[in-house]
Order: sequence, then C-alpha cells, then structure tokens
Amino acid sequence: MNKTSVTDKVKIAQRVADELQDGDVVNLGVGIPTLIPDYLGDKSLFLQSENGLLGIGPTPPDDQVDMDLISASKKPITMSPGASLFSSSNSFAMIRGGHVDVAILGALQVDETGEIANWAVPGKDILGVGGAMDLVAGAKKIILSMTHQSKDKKPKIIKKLTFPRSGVRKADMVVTEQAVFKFENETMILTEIAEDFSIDQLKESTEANFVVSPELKTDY
Amino acid sequence: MNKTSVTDKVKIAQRVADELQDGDVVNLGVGIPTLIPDYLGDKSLFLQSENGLLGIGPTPPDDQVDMDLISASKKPITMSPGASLFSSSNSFAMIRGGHVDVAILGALQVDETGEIANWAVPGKDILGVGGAMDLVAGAKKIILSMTHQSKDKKPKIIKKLTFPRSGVRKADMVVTEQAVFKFENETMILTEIAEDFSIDQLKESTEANFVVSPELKTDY
Amino acid sequence: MKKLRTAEEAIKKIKTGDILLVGGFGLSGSPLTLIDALTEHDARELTVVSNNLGEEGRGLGRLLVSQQLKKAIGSYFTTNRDAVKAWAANDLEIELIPQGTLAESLRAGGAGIAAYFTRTGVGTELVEGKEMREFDGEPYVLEQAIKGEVSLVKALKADSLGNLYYHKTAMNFNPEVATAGDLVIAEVDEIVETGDIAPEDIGTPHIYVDYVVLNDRYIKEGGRYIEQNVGYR
Amino acid sequence: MKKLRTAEEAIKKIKTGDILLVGGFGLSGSPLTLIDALTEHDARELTVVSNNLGEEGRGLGRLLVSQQLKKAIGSYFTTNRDAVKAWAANDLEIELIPQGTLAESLRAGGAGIAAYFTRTGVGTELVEGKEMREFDGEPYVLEQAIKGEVSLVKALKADSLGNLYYHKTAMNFNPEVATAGDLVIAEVDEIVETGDIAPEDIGTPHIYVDYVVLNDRYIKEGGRYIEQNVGYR
Repeated sequence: MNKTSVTDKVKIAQRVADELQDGDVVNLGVGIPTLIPDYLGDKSLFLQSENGLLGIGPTPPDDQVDMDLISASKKPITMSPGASLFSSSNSFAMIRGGHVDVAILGALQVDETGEIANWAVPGKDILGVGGAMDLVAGAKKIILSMTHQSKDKKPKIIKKLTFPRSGVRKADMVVTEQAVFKFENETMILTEIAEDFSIDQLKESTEANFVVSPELKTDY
Repeated sequence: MNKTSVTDKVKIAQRVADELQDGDVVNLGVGIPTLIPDYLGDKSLFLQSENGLLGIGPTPPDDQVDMDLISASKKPITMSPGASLFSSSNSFAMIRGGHVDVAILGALQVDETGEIANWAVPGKDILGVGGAMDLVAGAKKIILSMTHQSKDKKPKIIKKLTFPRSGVRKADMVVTEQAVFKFENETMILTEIAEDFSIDQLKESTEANFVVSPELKTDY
Repeated sequence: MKKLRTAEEAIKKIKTGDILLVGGFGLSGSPLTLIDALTEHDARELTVVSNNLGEEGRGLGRLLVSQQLKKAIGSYFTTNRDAVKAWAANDLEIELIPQGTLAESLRAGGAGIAAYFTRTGVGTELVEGKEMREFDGEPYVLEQAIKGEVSLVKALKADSLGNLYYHKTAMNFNPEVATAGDLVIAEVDEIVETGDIAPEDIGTPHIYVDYVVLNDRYIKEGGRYIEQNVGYR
Repeated sequence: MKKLRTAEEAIKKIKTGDILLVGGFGLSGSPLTLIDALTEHDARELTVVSNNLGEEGRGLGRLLVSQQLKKAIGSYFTTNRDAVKAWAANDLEIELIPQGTLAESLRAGGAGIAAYFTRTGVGTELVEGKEMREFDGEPYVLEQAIKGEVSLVKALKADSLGNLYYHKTAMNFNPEVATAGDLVIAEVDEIVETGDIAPEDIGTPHIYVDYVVLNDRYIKEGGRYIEQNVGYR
C-alpha cells in the first residue's frame, strides 16, 4: 500500500473529484490535482488558472496547441464556453478576495491542525513559490491531495511542520491513497480509510494524532 | 474688466488651450475647462474622463446622444478613434499613478504658493468632492482656469487659503481673464497681464504677493 | 438560466441595516429596476455606498423619497437636493470619499486587500484622523477597503452563466462593486447564450454574480432609460 | 507611426543598474525580441522583476547567459537551472515574492498606491521583518509597490497610437508591467490602424506606451514562437 503507483494517484484524484460540487470554482495545483478533470463524470466545474483565465476547457489536440493559451502549469489548454480572460492582478484579486470555492493543492507536509507546507524544503534552494501562498490565503476551501508518505517513506502528515509553512490558513481536508481526513476546530479527523488497511497501520504511516470519526468509512 | 463675461471665459479657455501640447493627455474639470476643446486649432489632445474613458470625441448631435457614454460632467460625448474604456478603479489608477499629463481645474481659491482650494466652501454644506482631490494629487501638471475674483468681487488669488484645501500638491499655473501666473519654488510669478491693465490694478484684484517676470507679456 | 430571478425575489435578500454597494455614475450604469424594487421592499436603515445618490426622485434618489436610507457613502451628493435636505435635517448621514479612493476601496474590498496607502486627500479635511506615512519622501494616507452585504450592479448583457458585459462609460464602478458584496445582484437589459460574449469582453466573470434580473421597467429611448408604463403589472 | 522604434533603438534607453519590469509567464507573453536586443546591448548589473526568468537560454534566461543580471525579483525561478546555478554561485541575487503579491505590487506601482495590506504570505518566511497588522481580527502584511526605470511588455497587436491588444493568457503580467515603468517599450507582432482595436478590447491604453517595437525575430509555428534565421540582419 505504501508504494505510490499510478493507481494511487488516480485513486486520490477520483476521491477529490467526488468532493467537488457541480458549478464549483476550482483552482487545481500541479501534480495529482491535474488528473482530477478526468474523473468528474457529468459534473461541470469552473477551473480557474492563476495566469489569467476562468474556464479551462479540454486539452487541445497537438495540432491546435497555442502557447498563448496555457495553464499555470504551463501546459496548453483550451477555453470552455463562457470563459473569461484577465490580467494577473485581476486573477489574484479573484483568488485572494475569496471568490474561488476550492483550491486543490499538493503538499510536502501537513500538520495535525491542518497547517500546510507546500512550497519549500529546508536545506534546499528556495527559489520558487508561485501562487501557492495566494491560494492558501484566499480559497474558500483547501483540499490537499497528496501521497501519504514521501518517496523515502517519511511521514508527511505530522505533529508539527518541519518544512516552512505556506501561511496561517489551514487545510480543510486531506486526501491520500491511504485515507481521508477532515479538520474541525484544529482537530484532525479520520473519515475514510482504505479497504484492507487497519487504523494501526495508518497510525504507523501517520505521525500526526488523529481522532477516528464515528462514521468512519472503511471501504475507501 | 472685473465683470465675468462670456468673453472672459473664452479668453481663459483660449489661453489655456495655447498652453497644451499636441498629444497631451488631459483631464478637463467642469466649468471653463469644458470650453477648451473649441480652441485647440489643429492640436490633438487625448481627453481623459474619470468615469472610464480615454479619448473623448466631439459632442454628439441630439439624435445620437447615448447616456451610456458621458463625460465626468455627465454630458453626452462620443469616442475618438483609438479611445479605450475602463472601470473607475482603472481610471483613477491612471490619474493617481501620474499618467495624465495635465489636469485643468477650476478653483475657488489659490494661494501665493500654489495651494489649491477647489471643492468646498466653509459654512456651506460639504457634500461633494468628486475626483478633484485625485486629480490634484495625481496629474503631472495642474493648470487652474478661473475667474480672477469671485462673483461678489472678493479676491480668489490670496495670501493664505481660507477655504479647505484640495491636497498638498500645488498648482503649476493659473490663468484668469486678467493675468497668467506661474509658480516656481513656491513663488508666484506674473508672466502675462491683460492689455490696458496695469500692475497696480492687478495688485488690487489680487491679494496674493507675486513677482513680475522680467519677460512679462503685456498684451494678454 | 439558473441565476435568473425577478427583481422582487432578488431584492428580498436585502435586510434592514444592510450595507448596499451600488454601481453607477449618476444615472449612468445605475441598476434602476433593482432600486425601484427595493423601494417596494421593507428593508430600512440602509447604508448605500455609491458615487452619487442619483437625482431627485430618480435612481438611488428614490430611496430618499421612500426614507429607507440611514447613510450614504460616496463622492458627490450635492447635485441631489433631496440628499442635501435630508442631511441638513439630520435624516441622512453622509460620508464623503474622493472618487478615486471610493473606486480603489471597493476594488480592495473584493480583492483581499484590507487597506492601502494613497496620495489622494493628503492634507485635507477628508482624511483627518487617518494614519499618514511617508514613502520616498512623499506623504500618503491609509485608506480602508469597503465591503457590503449586497451589491447591485447594472450591465447591458449577461450570458446564461452570469458573465456580464458593460456598455461604454456605463461600466464605471460596476466591476468593482460586483467584487465587494457578499451577495451580488446584476440587472441587465438582455440575456444572451453562453459564449456570445467574447472572453476578453467579459467585464465581470460569472463567479462574482449570484442573481441576474432582467430590466423590465425601463426602455432606452433617445439614448436615455425611460420608465415604462408599469400598469400591466 | 510616431512611437515605432527598432528593438536596438528602444533598448538603448536601458542603462547599467536599471530596474527592468518584464511581462510574461514563462515564455508566454514574453517580449522575446526586446530581450534578445538587450543581450546585444551593453547595460549590465540589471535587476529584472518578472514572474520567472524564462527557460535555460530562452527568453529572460538569455540575460543569465549574457551575464547582465545582478538580481531577479519574482515568484518562480526553480524551473530555470541556470538561475539556480547562478544563485548558488553568488552570481545572482534572488528575491522571492508570492505571485499574487508580485502582480498587485506592480499594479500598485503604476496606480499611485505606495503599499497595501494583504493576507498572502502571512506567517511565512517570505514576509519576515515586514509590518503586520490585524484587520477585522485577521492578520495582514504590508507589501510595497514595485516600480522600475524601464518596462518591457509583449502584446499581439498595437494600433498606430500605441494601444495594445493582448492575446489570451499571454496577457498575464503585461498590463500591470506597462503601468509601472518610467519608460515603457512594447513588442508586438502586428501594427494595425487606430480604431481597429475595439475600445473594450484595449488591454493597455496608448498613454502608457512610449515605444512600440515590431517582433521581427520570432514567428509563430505550431502555436509556439520560433526564432527565425537571423542571418539576413
């Protein structure tokens, strides 16, 4: 279960997709979040791209790529009907002003109160932050979609951040391949656990303290 | 000479028009400034309207009036070729950010250092300011176009303001029907005086101290 | 269209004591239908943030006639004599803000900016008591963001999603107002298909707009919005 | 057209030690022709304010190769390994700013706003030492406006007056950058007649633009800007 396979990433993306409501305004971070549009069924979201677009459409075929129309991950995109274009300051006014319903972000670490570290690793060069802090500060709801542990099997869901935090605003929900957690009053609550996976196993892969929801689903 | 006739207003407007350069970006206040476009000859200005337009064109004929296209004085206007439309915050970003070359404003009083009072009269209801303070704070050059005295023959060009000032930014030039003054290092300099009008006469109608330019023109 | 409401349905969301943000420059770009519906609604003690209060008995001026206003915040009220009278009689509080500061504070309110330092108004009565600070040797004053419970805006068109297209200088404060209210009601003359407004021409993206109301009380004649005979209602 | 210049003529205005503000998100909406001309010019010790530094040897990345940079201010430099190397070798100073704060500070620089309180970055290393303040119980940090001596922007088209039309998400930071420099140079693919760009589609009004330079080094193929054979020069 601990190995991060393509299947794990898909599982995470699918679970986050289930969380989204028809009509939500969503900003998708890089990595796993970019897989989510494939698992929305007939739900229609409004995808916001911080480089100046509301209404990302499907990825264009190769012969219709225009690099003047890209996502914040610098991938070619299209515009969906009703899309609008605007400058960077207007885009971040939208984000920071609380007009984006959900930001789905990757994270390097999250602590047991929901505090997020998703931009820098100590001891490594800190040369990029992008829009991470703006999204953390501004989105109405923050869902972290991440692998449960790091590549070298270190816990990422921990008691206290050891990596630099991304702001004072905390996550609302964490989705990994092993479990789903929600935060209420700075308490981390396990709401779903992967099938064939025990709470004891989860406690081993999770440094953070969490409480188990009375309505725990065990078939995630 | 003290009576404010239509001729006086035209004279003021003509003199201010002479001061403008081809290609200047200009914001015209209410009153006398609105007469200026008639006296520009073949100079072409870019007129900015603080309610969201750069490029005011000629006044439309009655049958082409659209009250969705008005000046800041709420008069119907047209758009000149190359005009652009924007919202109020972008319009004032343009003004406050120093992108308007000249603001031509009326004034209730100006003091001998160039300090401006153009929005409120003590003892009267203070219920309007409009864009006056933004223009005073932001325009690169401020020309006051005003009658030399008030309707009741009180001096308006005075030693020290008795009306509330419009900001700390000072005027660059004052044009009245009697004279033209420029300000240098907070000193008021008489540069032009009306024909058949003596400096002694001007000192009577002007409370402020001024110095006389060595290149005084006496045929204004 | 999901967001479509009658003026009456939409206006019901306004409660006594609310702060209303209202677009328009005088009567230009003013949500006349929504304002009229508000005069028929029972919300009282309202604070209106708008550049002006319309004219006597027209536009926002009708809220003076209907005595629903507690306070007006804006830049220019002198031209509405009813406003001047109401203020003189202590029936209306007025807070005067330079026009550019009004626009910037509304933008800030919608953009997650709590306050900002501007040059406008420094040294004047209008900023007395406010914090001053020098930057690069120039004095600035700290101005606060403005937000409200409900925003009323006017656009020419909405598409079925609620994207708004503004008409010429009738745009004015409407885009800023549309970002700064908890609930945003847009009055439009026309509803078009999604996709009919080009992505670069959308003045307010649909996510800012909660309800769209069709203007069915005013028609444009001779370039002016004229009140229709409402006898058929 | 009065404002038309060759890239070389326009770029000559840049002096050693200048702060350059440059539009673009990666290579998208980046003034590639102007940047190339700058590498052939003798200005050194430049500070570049831009979201990124292009890619290795492409766009703003060329100013690393030509060693004309003293400092980069922006939000994301990790993807250009040359930038990382230059920084590690102490050949390049880097100041990291959250992307939205970068955009807002450039807007403020052009809008006469000296500083503003934002939520973004509160509690993080990136705002250490900056002034904090609570508004309505929420913590905010004071961020300063950004201005520069010269702005380089890229648009799809200019009209003969210098009004700019931006293309899709290649707009990004360009409108803000165009307001915040003392001298503004715009690179465009095409110059059209005045009046050919609709008043609502003008992304930057002409009064912000000092010089217009026609892109004659890159052509668009397969949706990408490809460097032309410049042998004819």
